[in-house]
Amino acid sequence: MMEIGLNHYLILSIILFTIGLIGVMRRKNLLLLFFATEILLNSVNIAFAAISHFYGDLTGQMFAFFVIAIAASEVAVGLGLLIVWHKRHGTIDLDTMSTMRG
Amino acid sequence: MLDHILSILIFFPAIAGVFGFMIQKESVRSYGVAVATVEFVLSLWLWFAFDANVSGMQFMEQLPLVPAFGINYILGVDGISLFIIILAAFFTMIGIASLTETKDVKNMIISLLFLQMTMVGVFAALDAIVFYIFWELSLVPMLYIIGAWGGPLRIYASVKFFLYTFAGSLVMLVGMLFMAYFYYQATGVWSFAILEWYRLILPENFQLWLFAAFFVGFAIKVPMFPFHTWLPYAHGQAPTIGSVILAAILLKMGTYAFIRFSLPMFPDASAFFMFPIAILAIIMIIYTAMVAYAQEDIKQVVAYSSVSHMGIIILGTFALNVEGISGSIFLMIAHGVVSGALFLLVGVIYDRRHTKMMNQFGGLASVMPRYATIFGLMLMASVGMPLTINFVGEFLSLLGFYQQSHVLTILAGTAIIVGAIYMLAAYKKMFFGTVTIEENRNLPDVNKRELLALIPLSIITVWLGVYPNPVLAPINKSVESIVQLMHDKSITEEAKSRIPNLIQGIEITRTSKEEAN
Amino acid sequence: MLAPVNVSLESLNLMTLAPMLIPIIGALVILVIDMLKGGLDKSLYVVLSLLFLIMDFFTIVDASSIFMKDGTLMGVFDVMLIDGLAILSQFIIVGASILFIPLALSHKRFHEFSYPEFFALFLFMIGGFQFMVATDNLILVFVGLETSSLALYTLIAMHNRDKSFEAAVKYFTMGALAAGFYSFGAMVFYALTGSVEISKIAAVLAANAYADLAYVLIGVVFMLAAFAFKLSLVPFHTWAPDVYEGSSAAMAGYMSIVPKIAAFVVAMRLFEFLIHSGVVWLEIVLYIFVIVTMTAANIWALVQTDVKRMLAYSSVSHAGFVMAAILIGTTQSNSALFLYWILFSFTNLGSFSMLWISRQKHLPAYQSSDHSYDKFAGMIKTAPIAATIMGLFMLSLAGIPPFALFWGKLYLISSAVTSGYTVLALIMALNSAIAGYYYVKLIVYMFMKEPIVGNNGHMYVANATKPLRTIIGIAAIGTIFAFLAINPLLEFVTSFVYNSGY
Amino acid sequence: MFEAVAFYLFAFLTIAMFFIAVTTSQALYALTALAAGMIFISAFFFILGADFLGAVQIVVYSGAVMALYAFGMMFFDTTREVKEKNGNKYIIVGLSVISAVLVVAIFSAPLISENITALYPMVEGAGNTQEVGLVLFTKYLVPFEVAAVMLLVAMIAGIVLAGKDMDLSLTLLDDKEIEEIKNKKMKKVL
Amino acid sequence: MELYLYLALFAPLAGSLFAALFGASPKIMIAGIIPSALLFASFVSSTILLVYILSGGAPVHVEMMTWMATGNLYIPFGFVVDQVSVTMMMVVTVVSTIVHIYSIGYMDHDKAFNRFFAWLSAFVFSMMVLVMSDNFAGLFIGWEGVGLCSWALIGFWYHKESATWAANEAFIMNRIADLGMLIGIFLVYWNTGTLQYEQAFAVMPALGTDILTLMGIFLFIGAMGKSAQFPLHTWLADAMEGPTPVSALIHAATMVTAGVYLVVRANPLFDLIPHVGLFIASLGAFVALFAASMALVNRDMKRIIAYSTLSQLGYMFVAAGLGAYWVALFHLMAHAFFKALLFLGAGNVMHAMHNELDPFKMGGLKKAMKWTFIMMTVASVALAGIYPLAGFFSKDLILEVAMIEHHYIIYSVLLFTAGLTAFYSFRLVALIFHGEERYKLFGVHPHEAYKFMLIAMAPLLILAVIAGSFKMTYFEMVTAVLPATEYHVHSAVAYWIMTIGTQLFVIAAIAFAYKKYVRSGITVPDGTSKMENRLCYKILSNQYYIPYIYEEYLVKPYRELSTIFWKQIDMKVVDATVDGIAGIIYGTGEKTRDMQSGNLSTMLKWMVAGTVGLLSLAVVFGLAVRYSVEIKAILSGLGV
Repeated sequence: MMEIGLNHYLILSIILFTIGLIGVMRRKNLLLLFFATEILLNSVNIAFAAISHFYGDLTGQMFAFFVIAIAASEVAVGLGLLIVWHKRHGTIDLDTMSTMRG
Repeated sequence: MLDHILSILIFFPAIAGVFGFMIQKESVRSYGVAVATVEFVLSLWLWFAFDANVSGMQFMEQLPLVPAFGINYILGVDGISLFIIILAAFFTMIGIASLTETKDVKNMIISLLFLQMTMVGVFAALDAIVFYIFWELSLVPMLYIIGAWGGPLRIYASVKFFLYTFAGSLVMLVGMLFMAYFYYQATGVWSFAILEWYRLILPENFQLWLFAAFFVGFAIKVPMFPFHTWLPYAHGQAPTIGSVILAAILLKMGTYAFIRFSLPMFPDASAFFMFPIAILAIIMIIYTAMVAYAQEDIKQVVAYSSVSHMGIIILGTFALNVEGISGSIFLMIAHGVVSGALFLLVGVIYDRRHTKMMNQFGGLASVMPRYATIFGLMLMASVGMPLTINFVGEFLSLLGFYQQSHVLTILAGTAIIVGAIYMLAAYKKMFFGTVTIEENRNLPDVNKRELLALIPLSIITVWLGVYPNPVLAPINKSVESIVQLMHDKSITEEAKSRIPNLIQGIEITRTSKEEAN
Repeated sequence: MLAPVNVSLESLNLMTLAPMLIPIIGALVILVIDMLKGGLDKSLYVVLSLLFLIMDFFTIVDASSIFMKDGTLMGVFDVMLIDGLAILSQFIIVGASILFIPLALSHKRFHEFSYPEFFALFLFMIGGFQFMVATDNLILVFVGLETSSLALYTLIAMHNRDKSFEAAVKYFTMGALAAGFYSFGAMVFYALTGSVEISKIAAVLAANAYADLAYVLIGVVFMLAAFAFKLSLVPFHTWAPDVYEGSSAAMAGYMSIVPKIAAFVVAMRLFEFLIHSGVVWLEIVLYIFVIVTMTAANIWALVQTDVKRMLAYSSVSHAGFVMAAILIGTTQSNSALFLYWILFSFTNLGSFSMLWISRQKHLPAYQSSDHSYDKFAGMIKTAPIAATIMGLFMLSLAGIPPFALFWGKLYLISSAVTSGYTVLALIMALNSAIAGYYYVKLIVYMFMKEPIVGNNGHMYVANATKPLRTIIGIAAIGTIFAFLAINPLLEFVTSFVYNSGY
Repeated sequence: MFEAVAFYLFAFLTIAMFFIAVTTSQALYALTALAAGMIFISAFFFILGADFLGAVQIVVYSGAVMALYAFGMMFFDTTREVKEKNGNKYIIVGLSVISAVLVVAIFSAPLISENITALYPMVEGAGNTQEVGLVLFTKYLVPFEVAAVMLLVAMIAGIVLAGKDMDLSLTLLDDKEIEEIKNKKMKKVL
Repeated sequence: MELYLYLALFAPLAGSLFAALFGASPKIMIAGIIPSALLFASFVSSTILLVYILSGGAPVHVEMMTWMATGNLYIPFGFVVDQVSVTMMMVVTVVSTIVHIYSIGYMDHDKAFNRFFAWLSAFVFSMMVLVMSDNFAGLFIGWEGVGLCSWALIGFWYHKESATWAANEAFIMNRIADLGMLIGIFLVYWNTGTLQYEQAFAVMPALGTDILTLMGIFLFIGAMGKSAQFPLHTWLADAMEGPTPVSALIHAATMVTAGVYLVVRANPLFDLIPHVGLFIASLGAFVALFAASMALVNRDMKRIIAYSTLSQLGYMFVAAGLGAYWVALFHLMAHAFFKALLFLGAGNVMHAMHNELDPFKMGGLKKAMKWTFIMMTVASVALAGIYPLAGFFSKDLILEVAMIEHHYIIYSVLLFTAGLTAFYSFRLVALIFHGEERYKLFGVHPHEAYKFMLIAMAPLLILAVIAGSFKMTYFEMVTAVLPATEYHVHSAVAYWIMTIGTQLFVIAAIAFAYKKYVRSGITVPDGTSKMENRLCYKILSNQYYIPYIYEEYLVKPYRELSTIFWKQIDMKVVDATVDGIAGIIYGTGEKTRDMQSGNLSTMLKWMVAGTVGLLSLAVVFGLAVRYSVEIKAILSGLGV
């Protein structure tokens, strides 16, 4: 219990990932929804770092590094999209976003 | 020239069709007639050049298409396919010549020319994939013809026709792929060549499955009970020309395919499934004849009668002996001529009255005597009057099947009774009695253009009824080789006993195999 | 202390980077040109992009000749992997892009093409896809994937109307979730094997004899989810119809081809070894995916009222169909995948281009959406050639021989048959039949209905220009005369796939 | 022991923060909680010896991403309470719980991994940043460059999408209207 | 001789085609004359052939060309003129020539004069094919051909519903029998390998009795249809809707005897299966009585004669069934003459009475139509079998055959029938020609037929009188090919008793008929008289309710069943299944398309749900693999 092993980190990562999933599913505000996707990526980063640590291998850290870069890029594009949408509709609630269906 | 006559026959109409886009709308009909006539003459030339003493394939052509996968463009005709090709050319010709449609006639004629390509292609193809290509492709112009020029339910009918047959043939395609795979396993080479497939002897259970797969495709096309319900719609809604070609040629693809594929490739399965199929065929014959009797629309009567006759063709095919198979092939041609003519005749009256309901007529015999006479002739051909073309086929088919089963033949033989019932009833309703509806009183009799189509058909009907030999002899020759091949290939006792051994046939088979190589 | 690193330039095989660098350089060039002198016409950028893409294409040709000589090539610290799959997929990616880019020269003006950035992003995207397929390193796959995806989201949004934003946002958000899945899956594989290179993962797993099967499965689940999203397998497909509807028809056609082939290649690399190692679970799951995707998408496509949406569902269905190749996992099936996709690109690009040239800016009253079926009623009367070509594409999509897609279907079903997937082959065949309905539905509208009054047929080609017509012509010729090309294609594809060890 | 305490502490904190981030109805809270969570995550990186990663985490997330989000929030005016209509909560809860339980159930078993050789082993005596740098500029040079391209793409995307040119959609306008607008603009410039 | 054969065969065809040329044009005399002339040529040729055969010439056998040849099957158009067929040819050509000439007058006012001759000559051609063919297939051609012509001629006045109905009935009923015939032909082919009479009959003795019996039965079923034997008899009476010359030619003299001809032709077969022969004879006897009984009360002149034909056909079958083929053939010939005469006479009467058929509405016509009266009376006498007219020789011979073959029941039935025959024949004659002139009530002015019509009928009159005298010549001729059994009652006394007894019985019947119907006060029955309300009268006048039964229990159910098949089964089961499958697929799409709600949140949920689904599958599978040993143990414990 006190000996923190890889599994601890993995489980933590899963818990955070699940929280992210919950956020993705329940958030209707797109901005807040994007928060949740950040959580997803971050949770995985913890696991990568942990695995990297326990294997003594740098690849995990590399992966995490790239994940951070990707997350950052996504934020930029996502916010860009939100700004356009918000300019048009004055809202970023995704329930307003269902003109296409069926 | 003769080396490539089949390719010319196939692609000439298609190329002409492409060029047809450039023709002025008013002259396009003449163009169509000219093209179709040339095609017909070419097909006659094919007949002329055809050596009736050879049982194997003639005018073979071979070009690699996808050699890596064993698909080659192989063509050839034997006695079985020759006459259906000629019939296809003939019907396209008279179909276009007697076309009364005026709406978008250009599109119609171009479609017909494309349709002709696919029809000739199906019967000339000796590679399963090439066969399949034309088989599927034939659906498209027909879909258009029914859907664009048909009756009020035309879209439903055309889509139903298309999807039903399409679904069936996809199952068949899976069967073909299996067959090619088995061939690959046996020889290490991919091949879709039918003549190569003939040489493959498959274990019985494989045969059964493959037979079933092919059967789905063919049975829907024929159409066999209970897959027949697309047909009345297609016929009922199609314009005259569509019905004519559908009945005369397209339906024959299914029965032809049975003879080209199912029988020689799966002799044991054919023997195994003979009785179930015969029973289906008998249901087709009797049941659809009764349904035809109940119809109120003359075109539906003819449509259902087609199904009924196709039942006899199937029965003859599964007689598995020379008499039956020859008879069924002959009946294909016969039914093509007769049902084609009947649909043309229905078209004649439809053009005048714009209705096909029999209760709208009555007493037409006095108003349109020539029409009534030709109709009567075709009616008698349809019910199998001796010395008409149909009789030869029906007689031989039933005669052939009698060897396999007495009781079933008796049941199937009721075709001549039930067939007479609905046909005579329909004729009576339309032509006999007194004219009761005022519009009918001054209907013009058949005109020259219509006669142009109907008289040749009448002549063929009688000529081949009296003297079927020019057609029957080459058919017979080819069928003998197929039956012998089936006998040699069969592995079960059942099949060996069902399929006769023709002593003189061995030599023929050998030569045909050599030619295939 | 760290030892200095000695790297010889030859061992890096920098040639392997050439195909990807060309579009990226092209994009930079475009950006620079725009910076130096703004307000240039889109045609300049189109031609520039085209030039770079053609250059790219020839580089790939070059790479392919090297591959044929030397076999698989690794480069730049073994991150780059130029094998047959990479080359084939790049051919498709770049080839389809070459066919796509002239579609920007539409007659009407659309928002995105007024941006030089559009073309830059487009080329970046292609570079991203090329990186994605030309590596077996999950990191590079991820980065390439995201590069291209982010560019793609932007390209969609740049169409600049409500639906396209909606589409982009939906695509983006789901893509972000999928990225999460992807990274999670990669994490699990890394945890299991300590590597993010597919070949090493495979080697380690095999060496362990799949002792931690449950873990492997978790990794596979997340990877599968990520790729199912990209490949639009049901139920991860929900973005597809909306995104296709929201983006311009040209872009939709592009999306139905290029991103998917990239994803297919990665999926092939990732799942093929698992299937061959006898992970029955994956086989079962893929089987379910294939069948559900094919069937459900087909069924939904039946009930659509908009042609583009119908084509979207049909693309989903085609993806499911092709997924079967990965399930089967033989050389034949993998070759069939490429063959299918090459033929599919011609046909699908053609049909979407047909929608593109009929794009209106203002919808008449009877039209509920951009490309509702009603719009095409009676097209044969008002625009016969366009109708015929559109009909051809529909027939090809339905798998009517001898048009292009038939051969793909034939070969793919044959590969199922050959590997003993009889039931699958039958289901594939029957699905083709169901699919026949909605393709024929469009033909019915075009050929058998009367045109709506006031429709003079101009609208079907209102957006057409010479380049667009040329592209459609190429697609049509490719569709009709595919049968002439099947044999060389098949031999080419098979040798590449076979020599890559798939 | 220290590691364990730190792990549990930060684990609790991150979970709590992220939980707040996904559940609170105050957008500001969510943002703050997210930012806090990100920083707490960097703590794990430090614990695990990934100093470079930790630093990047703080810089990128807390510095860049959060700043962006904060900016966005102001723009979107979501500082107020966010009203979200949620349909069936059971689906969400159910799905999350099932997935968590399933994965946890599997991962709670020890991960037995053999045959693992560290490809890029941490080198004794070198700082984490050095190691990372070495690997990043050899093995992961290409991904690194591609990531650069990706960031460029994201930048262009952001600029284009948020730019003024998007306000007027050429897609929705007829050619005539476009010409008119152009002419107007020209006049203004002149 | 082949030339004459072809001439005899094809002259009628030429005539038919000639007349058909004018089929749609208004009446043209030449369309009647040319066919008649050609038929006469045919008759002459037949006569030449007859003379040739009589003079001991070998049967003429020609093979014109191949018809069908496939597999082992080889069917030529082969024709043979032997003693049997030449007899038939004579009968056919004589009667048909006369009927043709007669028809020129009878159809004088008909608009479709030309069409009539086309069909009539076509019929003769078919009949010639039937009798001259040298194989079963050729016989079948003629068989169907006469059926077709019969259909066209019965329904000649197609505007009449009853005529077309009768035509169709005749055709369909014949078709039922033709199926039997066809099966018989198949049996012959598959067992003997050929359809040529000679070869087939040569092989038959080697075959098993079962097969032969089947062959015989099926061929006879064919004969039953054409010869209208019970239960396929109803069409014949209805066929009287056709013009009277047609009735004379087809439904009295020639076509209906085709069945008898078939049995005679197939005598080598039927000789091998005497039990079938006995059945044929019994059925024949039954039909003889059955038909005669219906003729007793009928009130339609032509139907009475039709029933009498039916009855006489029964006689012929008795003879044929009992192996007395030449007797059957002889009666066939004699019957053809007097029955045709009777019909033509009836035609004259109808003409005179403006198509009135009810003899009760006539009476006393002998003044107005002297020649017709004479002819019909002679024909009736011949029919009744009074010495020395034709009927006596042929019909009494059949009675003798029955006697000699020891089939006493048949004999007595036939004898009784002979009495009935005499009665109804003379009931008819009496009602038409004697008694009060009831027709005056209806304002009819009868007149005698054209003279040339009467002259044309004269040969028949003569033949009806003298045909009996050909008996020995005939016997010598036909026994060259038929079994030459002479039928003589062994003791002369018995012979005389029989003959005279029969004669007396018949004369008594005639007398009774005259007594009953040659009297004043006969009124047109209106359904009120006591006799008409008797049960047996009702049964007889309703033809034993057989047409009613057919209508109610065959025709109507068939029609209803057809409708059910169409509307209930074809539309609602078979087609509905197909549409149902399509509908289910489409409906599933309609119902499930809401999955695509367009809401991003839902989409995300679907993604998560998909992943969770995969995960659960993975866990289940992972557990299953891990605990596979235990699971197997549990499963085997459960007995799975």
